[in-house]
Amino acid sequence: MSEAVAVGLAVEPRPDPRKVGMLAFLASEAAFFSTLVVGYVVYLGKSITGPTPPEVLSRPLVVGTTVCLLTSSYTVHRAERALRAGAGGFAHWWAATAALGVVFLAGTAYEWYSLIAVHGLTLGTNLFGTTFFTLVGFHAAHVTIGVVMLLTVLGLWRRGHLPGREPVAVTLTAWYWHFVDGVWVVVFTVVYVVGR
Amino acid sequence: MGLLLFATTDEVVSQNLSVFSPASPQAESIRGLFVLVLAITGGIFLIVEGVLVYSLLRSRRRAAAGEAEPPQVYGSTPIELAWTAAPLLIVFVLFLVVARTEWEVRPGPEDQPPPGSQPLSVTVIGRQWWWEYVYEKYDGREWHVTTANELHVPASDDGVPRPVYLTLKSADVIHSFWVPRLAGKTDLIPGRVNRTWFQTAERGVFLGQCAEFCGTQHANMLLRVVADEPAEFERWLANEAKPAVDEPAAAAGKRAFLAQSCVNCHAVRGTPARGTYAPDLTHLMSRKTLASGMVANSAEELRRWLADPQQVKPGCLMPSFKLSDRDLDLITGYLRTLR
Amino acid sequence: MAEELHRPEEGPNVEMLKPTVWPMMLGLGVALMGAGVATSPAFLALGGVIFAAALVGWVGDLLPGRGHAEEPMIAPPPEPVAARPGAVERLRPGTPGYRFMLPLKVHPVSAGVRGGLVGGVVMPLPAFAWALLSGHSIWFPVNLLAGTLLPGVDGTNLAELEQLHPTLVLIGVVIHAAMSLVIGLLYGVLLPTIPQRVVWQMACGGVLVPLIWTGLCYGLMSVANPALRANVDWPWFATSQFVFGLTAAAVVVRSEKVAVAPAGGP
Amino acid sequence: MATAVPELSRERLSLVAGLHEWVVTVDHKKIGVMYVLMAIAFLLIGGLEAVLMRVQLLWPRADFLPPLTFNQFFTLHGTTMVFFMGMPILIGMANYLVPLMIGARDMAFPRLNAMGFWVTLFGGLLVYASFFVPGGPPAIGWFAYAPLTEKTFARGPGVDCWALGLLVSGVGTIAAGVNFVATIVGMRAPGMKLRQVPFFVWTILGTSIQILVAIPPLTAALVMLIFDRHLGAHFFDPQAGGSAYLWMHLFWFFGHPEVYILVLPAFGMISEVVPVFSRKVLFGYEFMALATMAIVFISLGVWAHHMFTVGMSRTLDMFFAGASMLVGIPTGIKIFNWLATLYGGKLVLKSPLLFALGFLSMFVIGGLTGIILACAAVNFQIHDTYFVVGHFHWVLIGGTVFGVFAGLHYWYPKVTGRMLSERLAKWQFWLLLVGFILTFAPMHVAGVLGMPRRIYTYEPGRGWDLWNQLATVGALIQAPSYLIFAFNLVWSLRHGELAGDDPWDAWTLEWATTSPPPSYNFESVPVVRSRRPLWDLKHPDDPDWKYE
Ligand code: HEA
Ligand code: HEA
Ligand code: HEC
Ligand code: CUA
Ligand SMILES: [Cu+2]
Repeated sequence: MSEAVAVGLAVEPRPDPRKVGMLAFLASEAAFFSTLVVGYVVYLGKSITGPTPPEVLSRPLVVGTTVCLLTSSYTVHRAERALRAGAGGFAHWWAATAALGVVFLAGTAYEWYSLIAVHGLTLGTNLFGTTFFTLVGFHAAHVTIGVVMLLTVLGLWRRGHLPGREPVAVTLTAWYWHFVDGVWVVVFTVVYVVGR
Repeated sequence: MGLLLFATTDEVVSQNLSVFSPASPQAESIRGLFVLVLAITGGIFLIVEGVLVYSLLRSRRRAAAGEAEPPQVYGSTPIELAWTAAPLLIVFVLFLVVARTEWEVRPGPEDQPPPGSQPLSVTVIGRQWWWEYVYEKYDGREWHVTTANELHVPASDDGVPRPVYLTLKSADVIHSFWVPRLAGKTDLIPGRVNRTWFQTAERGVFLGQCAEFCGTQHANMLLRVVADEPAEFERWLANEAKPAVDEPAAAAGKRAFLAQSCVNCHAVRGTPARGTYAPDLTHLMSRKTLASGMVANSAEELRRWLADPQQVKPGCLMPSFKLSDRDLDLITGYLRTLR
Repeated sequence: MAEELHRPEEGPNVEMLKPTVWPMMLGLGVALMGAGVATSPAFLALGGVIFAAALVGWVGDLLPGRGHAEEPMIAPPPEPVAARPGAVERLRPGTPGYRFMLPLKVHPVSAGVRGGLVGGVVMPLPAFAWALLSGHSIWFPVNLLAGTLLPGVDGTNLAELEQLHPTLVLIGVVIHAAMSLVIGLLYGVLLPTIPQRVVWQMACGGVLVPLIWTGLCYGLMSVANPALRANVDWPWFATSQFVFGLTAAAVVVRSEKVAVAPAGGP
Repeated sequence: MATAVPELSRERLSLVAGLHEWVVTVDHKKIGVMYVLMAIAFLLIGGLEAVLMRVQLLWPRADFLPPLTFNQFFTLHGTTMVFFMGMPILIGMANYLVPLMIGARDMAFPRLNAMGFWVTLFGGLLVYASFFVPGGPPAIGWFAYAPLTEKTFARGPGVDCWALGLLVSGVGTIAAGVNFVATIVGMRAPGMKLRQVPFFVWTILGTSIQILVAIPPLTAALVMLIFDRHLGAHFFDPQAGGSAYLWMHLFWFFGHPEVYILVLPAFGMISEVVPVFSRKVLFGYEFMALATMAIVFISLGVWAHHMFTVGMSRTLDMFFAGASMLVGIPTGIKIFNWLATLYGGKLVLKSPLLFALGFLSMFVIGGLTGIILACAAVNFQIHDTYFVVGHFHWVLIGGTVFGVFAGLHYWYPKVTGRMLSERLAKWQFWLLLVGFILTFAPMHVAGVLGMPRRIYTYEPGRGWDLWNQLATVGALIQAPSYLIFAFNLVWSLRHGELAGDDPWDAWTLEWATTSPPPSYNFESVPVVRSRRPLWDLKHPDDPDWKYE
């Protein structure tokens, strides 16, 4: 091995540990959600009593909230781009993302309200209730955490605590948000498309 | 008279539960495989420990040889390949033999009893901490007889195999049916039906016990399989199918029994006692043991059991009723008539 | 050189994280919430409050300039490590043990594979010869081999075993091919470690190994393959093994050797 | 070689200030030490439970422990040893060593690291808090098969303490996994390529990957259990169509990788000790790394070998049997490479090597009994017998514990600046080896003679008595060994020989700083050009980097 290569190695760039850490964390999250999805799938159609998914799940509402969530992936991407370009508009796109997240949560809340109050479906009703509320509930909890993270980052940025054009906090929060969106695509497919 | 009968037929129970003394074809197959894999792993063991000891001895000799560090060997691709390929070959052969044995000992969903055989089908229901047996079918005849804790099966003769097919279910938690000399274990899982089978030409009592932790008294969920002469087995089965004997001499005892809460849990066919939660007592006296093999079925032990089951089998699901001495005597007397 | 140490533009101070109590508090909050689920809601509430407070505190630590502190270097810099020049033996041709650990030239792996394949092709010939001479069909030995995997291939249905059963043949061929290949590979790797005399290599590969193998089979066959055990004719069986061993060894020994780059550099 | 022991002497000045310093620390070395001390405490507790169980099994129909207590003890013993002794001691040592070995100042996320330790500790305390709830600790076995864990069969909050304790500490374990991956990938010293990290670091990378993949399913399963118990869900409730199977699959999907989480770091420690004490470079580094990754991935697909008797299809049985046997191959590669490293070396028979030799000779046996168990048909007989108990103690003690002791004896001088007493170490080693063999070898025999595990008592006359008595005597021989070790740790802190920075003449970066290292580890970050940077320093005329 030549001297020059050795010197070259000394300055060899390493991946940012914070980003690697986030990816590792998201991998573990993926394993967690996979387990819940597996639980949902193996119990599909195994409920002894009603109601069944086709009887109570309303697609139009969920398609609406899904569109919100998918759009929010786009807005968060725009926010990052705006920041990187040094142009204005970061705060707007970022806030829009959080807002879309809140709309999604509101949609979920409404859906749950009608499931519980109208159809009488709870965690204890049957296996469908058990698996549905667990899976969708954990996803909603993650969206909630995501919204809090978005708002925290926004607050810190406003006060100038996140200088630069690509603060890691912004990048990581965006990654997390995309991940939560990705999980929803799977949940949506399994619960509202395949499972119905 | 009944008592006398039991005293005379009391056979010596072999306490052997070793997987190396098989009494059925499948236990035999498994023993063969066990020996093979022991031989293979034993060989590997000797090689590895041999090399280890040899390296130690060699280095002892070398240690004296000067200050210099020993040769720094980084590795060798061919050698790595060799010690990857050799174990691969061993695993390959082992895999083939294991697969064959698996198919020999495990019943497939479509397996049929061999032609010319007299198969017995029994449903086994595991319960905390005893066994319920429902005799379904023997040699083509339907029975539907419920009994508990001692499984009687007919022994096979030359020419007439009498395979025993067990349908395994659980009423509460997971248990596992294991009589080592007859077959490997299979679990009884709530919400699921498993199957296993065995057959044996050896007469006698085969012991085993529940092999999946199932709660406080898992240790005392013992198993007894009695392989009888076919004729004797038929006699036993016919007796089990009858309702309980009604001995006039024990009428007072019977009344005392029926007056207690026993009837909520236990059944004595032919009486108002129809509980299904606990062992069927219709022919209690046809069993050699009480409480799933824990204690001998004698008058004293029975009385001790009724006086306080928690003393005999702590944690078991039969509460103690604080019966009066009189009731104890009466009920014991009655149960002793249930041949 | 390796002993050059990389010094980023740092003074005598290092910037280190400040100690902080929030990670412990966060853990405490989580654990108390857990205890709350198990026992009483009071713990749940207490844990929640601690958790929230710790979270806020932690985020505060993350702000620029809050969580770090300059720490003076107190300890003496690491001692330079004593060098002991000249006390190394390197592995070079001629070093004792060298030959065994690192053959300088080896038969290429492909030679072993080829040896295994050729050996695998000629090996059945004695088996077929035995089958025909003893009045069996040529499918008999193949079916027997398949008995390693398939249950029910045993002495009770000998007539069956004379016939052509495509599944049995397939299984027999796969078993035979896999074993020939791996053993050939082993020959390719191991024969060069035997002192460089062709006679020795042939003796090992062509005689010793087949003998050991036959012995092993003799010992274990009753379990490994009862069908084969019941019907096998040992002299013929051994002949097959010798044929395989000699052929495979010959193919390997005759192949061109290639120099190997020892793992770990020149 | 001047050695400073500043932290330890300052600590004596004021207990409160000292304690406070440990509570608020984010230094990976202090956190590592706390992990290890906590693990040793749990080792003694778990060991005590084991000894009490052994006394109960000394005679058939003995009356020493009531059935419920016995069942609680093996549940706690298994849980403690796996979750609060095994994992923490390994994570703790990795915490201390990985940054030093790769020339970093700390872990990637020091605060997360501290949090990981604290939740592990609190999780353990939560499990033990079950002693104070109605009904006492859980009696469900460490793998807690449903539906025995449902409210119907386990009414008291003991099971909740257990489940939540594991859940909470699992969060810490995942945090540690994230942290190691980020540190190893992103924070190596300038020049240090991934194929140049000390081998221990490779095994920690493998372990972390397994943690990230395997612990979350356990977390999910525990959440399901808690939902069942508290919110009326039906995941594991057969009455409502739920399945006892789901728990088994989820648990073992975690549980099998878990056993490799427990042994891979020990492999790593052996891979550090054996070369240094044979005075040779590790044989076949690349193949060892490949084998490690092969183990990581193959062992994600073998979990149902714990479930051969539940009535899976024959094809599935064979799939899992085959996959399990396959794991033996990369494991064998490692064994052979260690042997090749020893072979032709100049062995320095100090305590670390002694324990490493114990590991090498014993782990193989446990691995081979694993292969026996993996033969599905044989498993029908010996599943859930003492043969299994023999197998897993053989790998867990012969593997993990011996490996950890090799490591602790090797690195103690680095951590404290003083050497452990060799004399005590030798006593510890021989008592452990003899006691260990005497405890667990007879269990294999008892298992083959038909003795199931998890029974608080057994019938006389079955030929099990002798084997149980031998095992109990063995446990009583082991016990002083652990106590001697604990004593040695404390005694040598003050009376041990001064160690200097590099007492073993070793080659990896942790030995290039003082013992104990300053909080920032290295004054300046070293440049690395080979797997053995200190070899390069010590042998300027014949450095490694020319060869790699
Ligand atoms: C450190 C932990 C550890 C390790 C490393 C292992 C390693 C292995 N284990 Fe073990 N195991 C446990 C811990 C561990 N196990 C525990 C805790 C349980 C019980 C859980 C419970 O029920 O409570 C268990 C249970 C268990 C079972 C279930 C038993 C039952 O309940 O019925 C099985 C079955 O297949 C098994 C198999 C294996 C195999 C095949 C390996 C292999 O990885 C072994 C590989 C090593 C070798 C094979 C030796 C070296 C190799 C060579 C010298 C090369 C040549 C070898 C061949 C060609 C074969 N283990
Ligand atoms: C790394 C893991 C590990 C370790 C190190 C051990 C160590 C030991 N184990 Fe453990 N064991 C398991 C993991 C481990 N075990 C697991 C996972 C199970 C399965 C549980 C289940 O079925 O659910 C199990 C089950 C198990 C059983 C089976 C119980 C049953 O099925 O009924 C037995 C029985 O003998 C046993 C014995 C022992 C013994 C004698 C030791 C000895 O090596 C212990 C030696 C240590 C000491 C003796 C400590 C010394 C100190 C003192 C004695 C003094 C203490 C003082 C103070 C606390 C102040 N263990
Ligand atoms: C709450 C239900 C319950 C009641 C009430 C009850 N038992 Fe039981 N009984 C059981 C259970 C459960 C067992 C099995 C215990 C075991 O082996 O673990 C049992 C076992 C027995 C056995 C042993 C059976 C055998 O095959 O070994 C006898 C005899 C018996 N009970 C008699 C009685 C009598 C007499 C009464 C009334 C005084 C009574 N039981 C009331 C639940 C009950
Ligand atoms: Cu039933 Cu154990
Ligand atoms: Cu496993």
